[in-house]
Amino acid sequence: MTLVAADTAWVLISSALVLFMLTGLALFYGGMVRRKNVLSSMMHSFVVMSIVGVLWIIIGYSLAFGTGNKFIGGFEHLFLNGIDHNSVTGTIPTYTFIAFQGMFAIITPALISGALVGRIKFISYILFIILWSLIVYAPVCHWVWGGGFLTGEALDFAGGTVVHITSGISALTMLVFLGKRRGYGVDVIKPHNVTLTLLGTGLLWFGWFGFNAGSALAANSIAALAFMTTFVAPAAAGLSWMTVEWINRGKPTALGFATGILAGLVVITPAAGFVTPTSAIIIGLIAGILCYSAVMLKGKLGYDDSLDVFGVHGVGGITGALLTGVFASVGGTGLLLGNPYQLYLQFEGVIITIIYSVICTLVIGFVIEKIVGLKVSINEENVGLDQTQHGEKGYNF
Amino acid sequence: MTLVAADTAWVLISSALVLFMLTGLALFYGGMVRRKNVLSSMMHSFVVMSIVGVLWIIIGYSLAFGTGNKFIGGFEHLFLNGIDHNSVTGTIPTYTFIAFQGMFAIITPALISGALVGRIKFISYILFIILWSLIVYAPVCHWVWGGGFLTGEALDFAGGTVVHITSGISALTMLVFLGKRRGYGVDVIKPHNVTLTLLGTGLLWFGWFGFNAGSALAANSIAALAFMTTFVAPAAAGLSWMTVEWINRGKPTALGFATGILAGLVVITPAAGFVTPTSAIIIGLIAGILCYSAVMLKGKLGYDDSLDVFGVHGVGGITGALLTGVFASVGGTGLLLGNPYQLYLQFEGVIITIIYSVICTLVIGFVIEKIVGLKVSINEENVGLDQTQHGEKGYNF
Amino acid sequence: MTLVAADTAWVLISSALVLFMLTGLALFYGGMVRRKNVLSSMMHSFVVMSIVGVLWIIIGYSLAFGTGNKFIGGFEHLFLNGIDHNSVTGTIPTYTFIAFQGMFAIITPALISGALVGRIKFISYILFIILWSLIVYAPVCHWVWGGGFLTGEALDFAGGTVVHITSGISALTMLVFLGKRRGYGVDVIKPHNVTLTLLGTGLLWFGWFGFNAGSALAANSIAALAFMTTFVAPAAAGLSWMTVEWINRGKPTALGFATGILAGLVVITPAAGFVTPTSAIIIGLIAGILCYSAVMLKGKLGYDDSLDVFGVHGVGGITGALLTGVFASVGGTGLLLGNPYQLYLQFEGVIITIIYSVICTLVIGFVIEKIVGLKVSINEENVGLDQTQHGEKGYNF
Amino acid sequence: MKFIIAIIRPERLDAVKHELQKVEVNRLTVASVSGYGAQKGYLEVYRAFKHEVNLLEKIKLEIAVNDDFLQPTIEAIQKGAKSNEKGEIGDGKIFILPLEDVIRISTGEVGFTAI
Amino acid sequence: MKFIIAIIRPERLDAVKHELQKVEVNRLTVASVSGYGAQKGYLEVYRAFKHEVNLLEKIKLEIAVNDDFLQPTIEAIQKGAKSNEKGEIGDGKIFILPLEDVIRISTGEVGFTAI
Amino acid sequence: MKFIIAIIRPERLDAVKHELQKVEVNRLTVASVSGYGAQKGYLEVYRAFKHEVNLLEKIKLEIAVNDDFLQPTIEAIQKGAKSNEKGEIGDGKIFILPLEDVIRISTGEVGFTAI
Ligand SMILES: Nc1ncnc2c1ncn2[C@@H]1O[C@H](COP(=O)(O)OP(=O)(O)O)[C@@H](O)[C@H]1O
Ligand SMILES: Nc1ncnc2c1ncn2[C@@H]1O[C@H](COP(=O)(O)OP(=O)(O)O)[C@@H](O)[C@H]1O
Ligand SMILES: Nc1ncnc2c1ncn2[C@@H]1O[C@H](COP(=O)(O)OP(=O)(O)O)[C@@H](O)[C@H]1O
Repeated sequence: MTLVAADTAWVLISSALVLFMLTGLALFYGGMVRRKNVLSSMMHSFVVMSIVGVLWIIIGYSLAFGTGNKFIGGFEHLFLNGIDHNSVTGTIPTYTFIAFQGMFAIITPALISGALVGRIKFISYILFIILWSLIVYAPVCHWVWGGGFLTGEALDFAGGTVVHITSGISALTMLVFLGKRRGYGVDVIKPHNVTLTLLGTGLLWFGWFGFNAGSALAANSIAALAFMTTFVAPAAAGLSWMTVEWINRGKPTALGFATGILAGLVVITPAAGFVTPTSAIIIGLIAGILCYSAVMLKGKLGYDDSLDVFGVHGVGGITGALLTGVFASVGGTGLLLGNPYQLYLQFEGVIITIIYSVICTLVIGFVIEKIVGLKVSINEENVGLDQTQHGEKGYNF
Repeated sequence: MTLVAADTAWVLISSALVLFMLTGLALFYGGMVRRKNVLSSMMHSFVVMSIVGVLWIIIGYSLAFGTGNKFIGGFEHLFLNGIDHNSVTGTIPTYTFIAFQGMFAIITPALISGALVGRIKFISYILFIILWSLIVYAPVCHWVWGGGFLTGEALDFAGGTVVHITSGISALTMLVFLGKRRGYGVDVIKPHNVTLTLLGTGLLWFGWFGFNAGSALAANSIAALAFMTTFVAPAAAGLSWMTVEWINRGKPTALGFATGILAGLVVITPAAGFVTPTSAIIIGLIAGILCYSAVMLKGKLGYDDSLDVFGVHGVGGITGALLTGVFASVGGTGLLLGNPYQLYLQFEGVIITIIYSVICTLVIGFVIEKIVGLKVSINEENVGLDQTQHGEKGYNF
Repeated sequence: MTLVAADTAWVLISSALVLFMLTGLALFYGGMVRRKNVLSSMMHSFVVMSIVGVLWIIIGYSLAFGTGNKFIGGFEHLFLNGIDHNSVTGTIPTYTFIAFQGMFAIITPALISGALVGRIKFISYILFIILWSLIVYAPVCHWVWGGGFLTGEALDFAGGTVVHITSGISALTMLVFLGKRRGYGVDVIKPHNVTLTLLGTGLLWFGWFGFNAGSALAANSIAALAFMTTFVAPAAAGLSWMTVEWINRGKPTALGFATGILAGLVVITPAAGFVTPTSAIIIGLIAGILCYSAVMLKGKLGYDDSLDVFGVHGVGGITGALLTGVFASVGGTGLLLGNPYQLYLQFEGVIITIIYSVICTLVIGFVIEKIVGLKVSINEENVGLDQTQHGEKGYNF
Repeated sequence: MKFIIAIIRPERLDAVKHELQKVEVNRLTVASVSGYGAQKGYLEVYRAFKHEVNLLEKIKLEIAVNDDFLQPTIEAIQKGAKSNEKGEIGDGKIFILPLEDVIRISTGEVGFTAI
Repeated sequence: MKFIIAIIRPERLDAVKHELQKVEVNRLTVASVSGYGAQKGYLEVYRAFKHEVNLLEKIKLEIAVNDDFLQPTIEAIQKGAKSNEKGEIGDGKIFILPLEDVIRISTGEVGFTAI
Repeated sequence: MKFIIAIIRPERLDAVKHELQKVEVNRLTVASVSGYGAQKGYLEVYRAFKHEVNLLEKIKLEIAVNDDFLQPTIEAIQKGAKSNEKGEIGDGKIFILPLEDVIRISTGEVGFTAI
């Protein structure tokens, strides 16, 4: 096919927007941790841009989008071999497709970091994202988008399964190794700067338009639809989270509202180009309530998913994948239009992804634990990771 | 008409930029309040995204852009009834037009919050923006852009009247109910973090390119013109504000400079696609001086328009609307090109909007005051709205 | 030629992105200074938007892109004389070309401010950027891009020479007049808020996509290439900086990593549309190490280039210009493809620019020193520039 | 010599400084603190965690004075720190500690001329 | 009357407040400080500069008490501030200073009823 | 035992710590404060409001010492805190308060071994 300039412009800016989400994530997470861990937490998002960025060019793209087999791509595009600036994918330059997809490969492991903050060694974190990108992300991406066995079966517009379920589930799995932060449940660990988290939320939403509407890979009516649903679903989810929190806890918090927005962004991701705006509002309202409940449950069960990666990305991703099978009406047909089979396919995709993510993450965690260890010492945890892992402090006189 | 991909791409990204302005506004305002009110102030901008976002789909769009009569649209597009992802408006998907316009409906009430910070109850604020959106914004939007009685008469490129005059005047009107913050005029209420305000200014300017140049609804030469004027007018206004402040108060402050930039953004909004870059510089220079004077006047008159919504948006919006009638030379003819009638039309639009905004806001304020009350207690004001309205603090150890 | 809507959309959004970099720069620099100088430092970036923005319309554009001679443009476009919104340059509106180029003219002097923070008078800074824009930036821009004697000779895709070498060298030169900050070398002057610097880094990278990929002036395959290299080179540079720092100093710091990212952005600027992604990774790796070494050298030599403008922009710009001559393979042929002459041309461009920048900056510095003086008093330096130059504080109770 | 520590409301700082200036006490040190006392606190909610806090933002003043300045200083603080004529809960407290010596770093002066 | 200054770990603040409430000490002032002591510090690196720091984040409590409250208050702080049964380096210190007088700003009360 | 409170310039903190280490005083608490004294202040302008402030950023050190360490500690602070040989206005002050007791939380030690 030939290059369409308008589509190129749209996917270029969308790619930039998705990379910008990493900064948003750094702030979103960074604001929620304590002062002594703020740089460590932000670095978890920043360093992924470097490491997975380079890795994607070297091998990641080839594994995810190379021809390969049903399970994984091949090695034909190592170092982007066989591609130059004149190559075209769909109506856009292949380089632009690679860049856009690369941003997705970057943000996914970074999401996991929210469960690890405050206690993982920096070197172990780096090892983790390298292994996880290659062993979990690249295959699942290949299954769903790269010609693998889920391609054309499970609907996943912009990564509900590929991005959010994998990361949410893996985050939870890593707690097997990392346990709780010191003082968790005894002391109240409060966010050190909620304004950072709010700013991060704004950046994430802004970037998410590129994430979802960019996934149309063209400046067309599907992009317009995905944009619209990415606008209204988080709005609705923020509203429903705020409402249940207000009723249930007595106050509508800013942190809760921001989390609701995020839950809405997550839930609409798989559905963005498949459902109407009104369905998106309903999906958003549901997500706000479900993710809220999941986060509250954590309080009861007492595991330390520090920044609620599972509660938001895991639960939100699963909810979104399933509701896509319910509400799909554009470019796909869901349960409500009389196609229960789609819901089955969604369910299948979710289950397989969950099982695969759990197993691989357990293996990865185990290996890193053996080689360099995962958790910092109690003393380092007390002092904070900024000083002990990075030799600096976030704030100075 | 048929969809043009390039125009779609441009309005999509412009829509995202306008929504991003809410984050900018949250920072701009949030930095200027005291620490104890920072989340409350930021939430004023954030919560509007949810509430008016959902409301716009349910009914707002229909009221503003439905056929209806000269005064208000109808109910034919409730829940976007009759529109799907293949609908086209001009050269872009109707969904994109709706999203873009929805962002304007969101930011307008949020602007008002700057006058209410530090003393309005959160529940009352929510009621206020719901009522105000439906009673003030939707009709005025219909008059000017939706086929109402000012459409094609008063020139308003991107919302000088619809956005800035309505919000600036309504902000001032609300002071009838809210009075002053405790300690106003006695204690000096200083901005708690000017770096947030500067960052907010940067975000607002960035987003404003979408606001103004996006209002061309196409990636054409008018968008290019509007972009250019949105670049130079704020530059000029920042300069003139800084200069008069330097002369008048002895120092060129960062806060003043940022406010000048904002005044320039406001003033060029109605004129953006109608005037040359050189005219834009002149308009900007004038705005910097006029808004500066308006803000200084507040200091003399002693009303507590906390973050100068009237001084900047009210005065800037009126100045812009009138100067558009003076300088218009592209797609319209102003006074300087020998058409005093345009200035008359502008004047008429301004007056009608002011009167309408004042009356409706008085009614809305009165109703809310009766139902739930507007102002928090003195004790809650002392403690701060973050703790009393949201149950959290912006900054923790 | 006729206007292409997609190219227009792309260059419009790119222009907005470049202006947004100023906010990023303000944060990047502002986070690194001490609390008492944060607003002063941020204002250094913000005020340039106003001053050079207006100046560019009045005369800058004409000097840089007017016909003129080999050395400098003429006066035919004063106040954009002869251009209206229907004028076209390439495939985009001339206004858009002017705006895009104007953003480059703005950011370049702002970069220099990193060497001047904490001790330059605000009035002198303003004089400096006015003179420097006209005397250094406009001519060099004309040489390389405006039809001057380097046009079509030295390859400079997006401003390695025009932007980074001029600013990096001039920064170093200004130290002749400004010397060290009080206490430099005795006290450790630590960044007051590294989170601001990280946020700034994110903004800069985001904006840089507009800077580099926008420089294709069209939404085409070269833009796609430039986007890709702007993605991977900083990723690689962050990685190599982090690695050498980790080995050499024992810790991988967030500040170091951010600086590495920036070095990668700088180095790829001249090369962005001329080299393959794999070359970009190599170039990035080299830049991280070289700029790291340059910054370490400062610690040894003891001059006070406060925020390492020379170490990053000077050294990075020179490295990038030369490596472009080595790796160029698209739209140009470098050493590796058997064309040593290109490397010679690059070298020539670098040398001429360095000499010219040093001489002019010395003259400018000398003149300002004579007229109003450059440095604040010791007492003002102690108290901080926020209070003494701007009459305000960044943070209040 | 006495070392006075006063906890006041942030919004009264300027008024207190004003009153102090009137009695020619123009040296002091100010810090941002949180306080906890008779004034009622609030409930905070952070996602899964809900807890009672009563830490409110306050300003701490520290003023070293010679004995003859003690009474005027205390009265000035009281005057400036009161929210209104009758005073409100949360207006704060003044603590008076003994001070044995003072040294002015720049000149090396000690004792009551150094204050 | 005594003026107690305690330096504790930030993460123990809530536990200390809890213990204090049990002994009915419900007035105190809290500040964010940095500390330096037996607890080992770390190396900091900022671009060209590398230097040893040992300033760690701590919380400072200030509590004015009447003499009969002194002992219970100290015990409560100790109980709440200990990282674990045996205590760890860095758990902090308690300083006891003499307090000559207290004044409650709102009411003008002085002395031990004002505490 | 004495409780030393010193107000110094932020930029002198490292020098002071250095000097203290030389005399083997390696325990202290640091806080960020604002000060007001002989050093001239500045005018602040926030939109419609203009007002004279003279609050400048300072660092407050608190050091508890046994009596025999008092003199060396004071001298070390003075040495480190001076902007230059002759000293400048704004270099700060040192206040010496009586200290009745110290308790080390981790071990329960009291008195002069606990310092
Ligand atoms: N005994 C005390 N010890 C330490 N700080 C105290 C004490 N009593 C009061 N404070 C401080 O003074 C502030 C105001 O006291 P509070 O009891 O709230 O009101 P009031 O001024 O009416 O006594 C508190 O927030 C706290 O910081
Ligand atoms: N002599 C002292 N003077 C002032 N502050 C001290 C003193 N000794 C300890 N501190 C404060 O107490 C904190 C904890 O003390 P440290 O020696 O680290 O552990 P420990 O609690 O085991 O004694 C220090 O960080 C410091 O803030
Ligand atoms: N009497 C005092 N009480 C409390 N703090 C004081 C007193 N005198 C000075 N300070 C503190 O010391 C700082 C430095 O004092 P200053 O008078 O400015 O300079 P100098 O060091 O020359 O005396 C002040 O900013 C203030 O924080």
